[in-house]
Amino acid sequence: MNAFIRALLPVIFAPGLALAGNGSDPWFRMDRLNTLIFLLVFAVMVLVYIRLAKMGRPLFLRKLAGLDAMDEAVGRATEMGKPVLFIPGIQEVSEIQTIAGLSILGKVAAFTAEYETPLLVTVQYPVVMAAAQEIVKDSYTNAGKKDLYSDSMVQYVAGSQFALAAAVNGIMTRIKPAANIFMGAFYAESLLLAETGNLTGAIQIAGTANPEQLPFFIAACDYTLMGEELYAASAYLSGEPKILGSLKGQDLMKIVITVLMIISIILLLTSWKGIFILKLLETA
Amino acid sequence: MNQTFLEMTVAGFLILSIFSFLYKDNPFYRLAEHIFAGLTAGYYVGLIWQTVIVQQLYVPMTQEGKWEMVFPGIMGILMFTRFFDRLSHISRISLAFVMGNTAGIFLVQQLHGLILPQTQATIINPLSGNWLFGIIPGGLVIIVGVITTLVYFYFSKEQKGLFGKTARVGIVFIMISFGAHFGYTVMARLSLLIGQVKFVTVDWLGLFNLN
Amino acid sequence: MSNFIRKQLPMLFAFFAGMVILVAFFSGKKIITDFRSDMQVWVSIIGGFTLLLGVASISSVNLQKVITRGKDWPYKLVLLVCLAVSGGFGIFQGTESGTVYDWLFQNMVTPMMSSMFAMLAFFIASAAYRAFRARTLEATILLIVAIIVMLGRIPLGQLLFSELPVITEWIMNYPNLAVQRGIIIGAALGAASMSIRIILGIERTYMGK
Amino acid sequence: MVLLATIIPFIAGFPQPIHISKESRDLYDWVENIPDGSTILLTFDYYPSTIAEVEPMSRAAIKQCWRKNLKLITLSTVPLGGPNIAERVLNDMATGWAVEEFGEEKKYGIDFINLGYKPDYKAVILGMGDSFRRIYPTDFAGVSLDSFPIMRDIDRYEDVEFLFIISDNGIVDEWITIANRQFGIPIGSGVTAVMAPKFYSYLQSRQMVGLLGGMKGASEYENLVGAEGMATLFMGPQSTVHLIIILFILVGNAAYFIGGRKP
Repeated sequence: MNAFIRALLPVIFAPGLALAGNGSDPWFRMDRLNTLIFLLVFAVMVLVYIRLAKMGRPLFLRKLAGLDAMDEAVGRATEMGKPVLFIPGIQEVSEIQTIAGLSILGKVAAFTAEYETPLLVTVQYPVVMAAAQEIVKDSYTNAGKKDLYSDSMVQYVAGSQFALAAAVNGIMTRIKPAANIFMGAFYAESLLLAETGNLTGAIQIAGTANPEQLPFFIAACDYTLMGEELYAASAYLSGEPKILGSLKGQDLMKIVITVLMIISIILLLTSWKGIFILKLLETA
Repeated sequence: MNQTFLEMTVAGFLILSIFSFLYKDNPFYRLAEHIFAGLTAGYYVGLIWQTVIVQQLYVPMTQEGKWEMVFPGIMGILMFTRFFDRLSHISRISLAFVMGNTAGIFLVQQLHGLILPQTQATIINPLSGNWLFGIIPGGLVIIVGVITTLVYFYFSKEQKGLFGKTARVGIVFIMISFGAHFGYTVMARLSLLIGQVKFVTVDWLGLFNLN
Repeated sequence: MSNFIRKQLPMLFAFFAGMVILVAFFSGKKIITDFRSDMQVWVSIIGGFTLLLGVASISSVNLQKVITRGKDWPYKLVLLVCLAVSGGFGIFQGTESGTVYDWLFQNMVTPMMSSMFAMLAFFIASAAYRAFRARTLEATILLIVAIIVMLGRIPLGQLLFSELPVITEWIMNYPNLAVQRGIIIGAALGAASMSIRIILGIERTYMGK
Repeated sequence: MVLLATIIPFIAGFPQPIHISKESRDLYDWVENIPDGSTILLTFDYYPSTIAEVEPMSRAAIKQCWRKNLKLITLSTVPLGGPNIAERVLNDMATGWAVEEFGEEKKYGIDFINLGYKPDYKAVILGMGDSFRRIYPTDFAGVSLDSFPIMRDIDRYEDVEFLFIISDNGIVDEWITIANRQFGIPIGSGVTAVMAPKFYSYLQSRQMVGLLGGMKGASEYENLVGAEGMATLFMGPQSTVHLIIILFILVGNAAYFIGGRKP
């Protein structure tokens, strides 16, 4: 099916290219040619990397500081004999940040299973709860500690944004977790959660792609995964080909853009050819 | 806005009920929360009924004879099959249609509307722009800032050596920007509080007069 | 057959819709752009029904709680009554100014929603005292810049040091701009690769498993 | 303490020098240079939660536009409240302020119109590029657009001079990447302080002509328009509460470092 769709691509674009003309009602807008080339180059990069990842080619991603910190945090929780609290954001499971948060949960659960440390996950939606239970159960089974798992590790905290914040704050002050891990889509409640966690003396690790919440997490948590780092962390941990491949494709495109910027600036300063590159990037 | 005292009392009572959450979760807050959720859902019902079902479906069909609008209507109704396990896969057709449309718009938006113009705008003379205290050129700051930020978010290489140092510069830039964001956000949050406090004390209770 | 309806048919719809947008964008031929604009009306209509999905699920969850006399059922009943009143007047009386629907919105929904977000001011104040710590070099830079920007944006800061607004403006227009641009480009690449995956049917997470 | 700091400046009043930033002035100047009597689009893309911050911008924008006799086509891309906020603000300004200023009311359908809301903002913004009427067959109250003089000869972005966005969310991105990039309409915007930092990037790339950031931006704009409103009034409390928060951060950190960095 995929191969079929991909084979169709050139067929769809070819008539447009062939009949390209000018005037007010053109078959192909030449002034948008740069976007088309850019689109095709980028699509090829992403698709090739996804293919490579599917074929099992090892693709390197650097390890993020926040991921090491998770191991440490679970270690400390074990020493103190206190639980680890995990929140995969407050969005539905269709949000990609939630998906990223859940794949990180898998790794955290593997750690807690290994060290035999209690784990508590709180979520806002029933569907997320089901998914989280599945993931935690898998991790415990893989670690050979299936008997330590129970469904009550994942709790559904009903209601709205602020109701969730109030409930989680109550849990934090009651059980005083040794580590709080927030990974996913957070909004205004980020501040409330991070502040209370700080007060109970937990190690706090946060990650979100919502830039307006990042300053609060950085100021109130010990480690923070910022923006794209959240996705990179999930690709690193889950190793799913389509996510890993896309990330590598994006990385390659970043190099292309950076190099293009540097060369153009040098050209702009040294000769008239720089102007030409600026023209090439002009969009209409 | 000329609200009557009765209207303001309703609003004021609800505001105080919500604020009572600051003390702790209590029945007033819970009542207000449920009223809010109910009215909001009802708002959507009224809005969609008028703006979509009447204005986009009923009127074009009956007054302009655009009977083909029956199709999007059916596709919309098909979305509700997701509540029935055995039929839920039918809702995927409408969902996929919307997602495909959104993805197409999104793709064009990102490449044509953001990446190309933003890249183009970074290709500038490093000595241009305002200079801070006459020593730090703005243009150079933009170029270095954009490139080091891109380097920081590059995941295919360990942050060591020259590459690592560039990424360190990137993180300094990122923190400056987030600091600025922090300062801005504080103002945003306070604005809303000031608005509410003004409503309760000045407009509703008339505790003191402005001017 | 059932696999076709379950998987491939939705994928074909997604592919078709995405391709119409792309072709119309690159072509600009009037027949194609007209088709695109008709398609947008369709999508807008379907989008309206999607909003109602949320209402339907809220109603059914709460209705069940009320019927079974579950926990907090009187609250849920209040919720349902409010929903019926607001929705009912919206349907039968209209939504423009002067209607009951508009009154409920202006005097009840607006103050409550504003208040929920206004509470955040108090939390920022308490977090400022208890949680925002210069625990790392990064956090230190962040807090220093935050304080400069906060001072630079209030009239009082200008009285203290007249250059503060100028410095704040420079921070926003140069270092901040640079970082935001880096983030925009990175996020745009991420969103673009996601869109490519959806159009080509590689990404199907949104359909559920 | 926060509450007191909010209330006292209301009573006492506060000295208020206002530094006007370049991005606010650019927006004001751009609108000033639009030919008198033209038609522009004005959006109410915000939820009720942020009216304290952005409604002053809408009001100041309407004042500036009507003084230049610009005709306003308003719409909203947010479902919860946008169209009803637009109704309230427009009616209030048309029957209140306009009478004080011009001695007569501004008329619905001639000087302004409220198109209301349609779902799926991406589809709406793109669809309007081809035809306003296909997306919006009627105004918010359900009356056909062709019956209003203001909509005569207007059906695409090309037919209006300017797009003034007042927003509290990321929809500004869509307006910029679709309406501005693909259809070439100039855009200026007023946004909440939470969103503003991101949009500086669009100013330098000339995708946006000017920007009002949060209550500070709103007060600057009110100052430029010469109509002091809520935003200017609210800057007094802003000063005191900001000082308290800065003080809290400093004291909190001092305690943290003296106390041997233990939380």
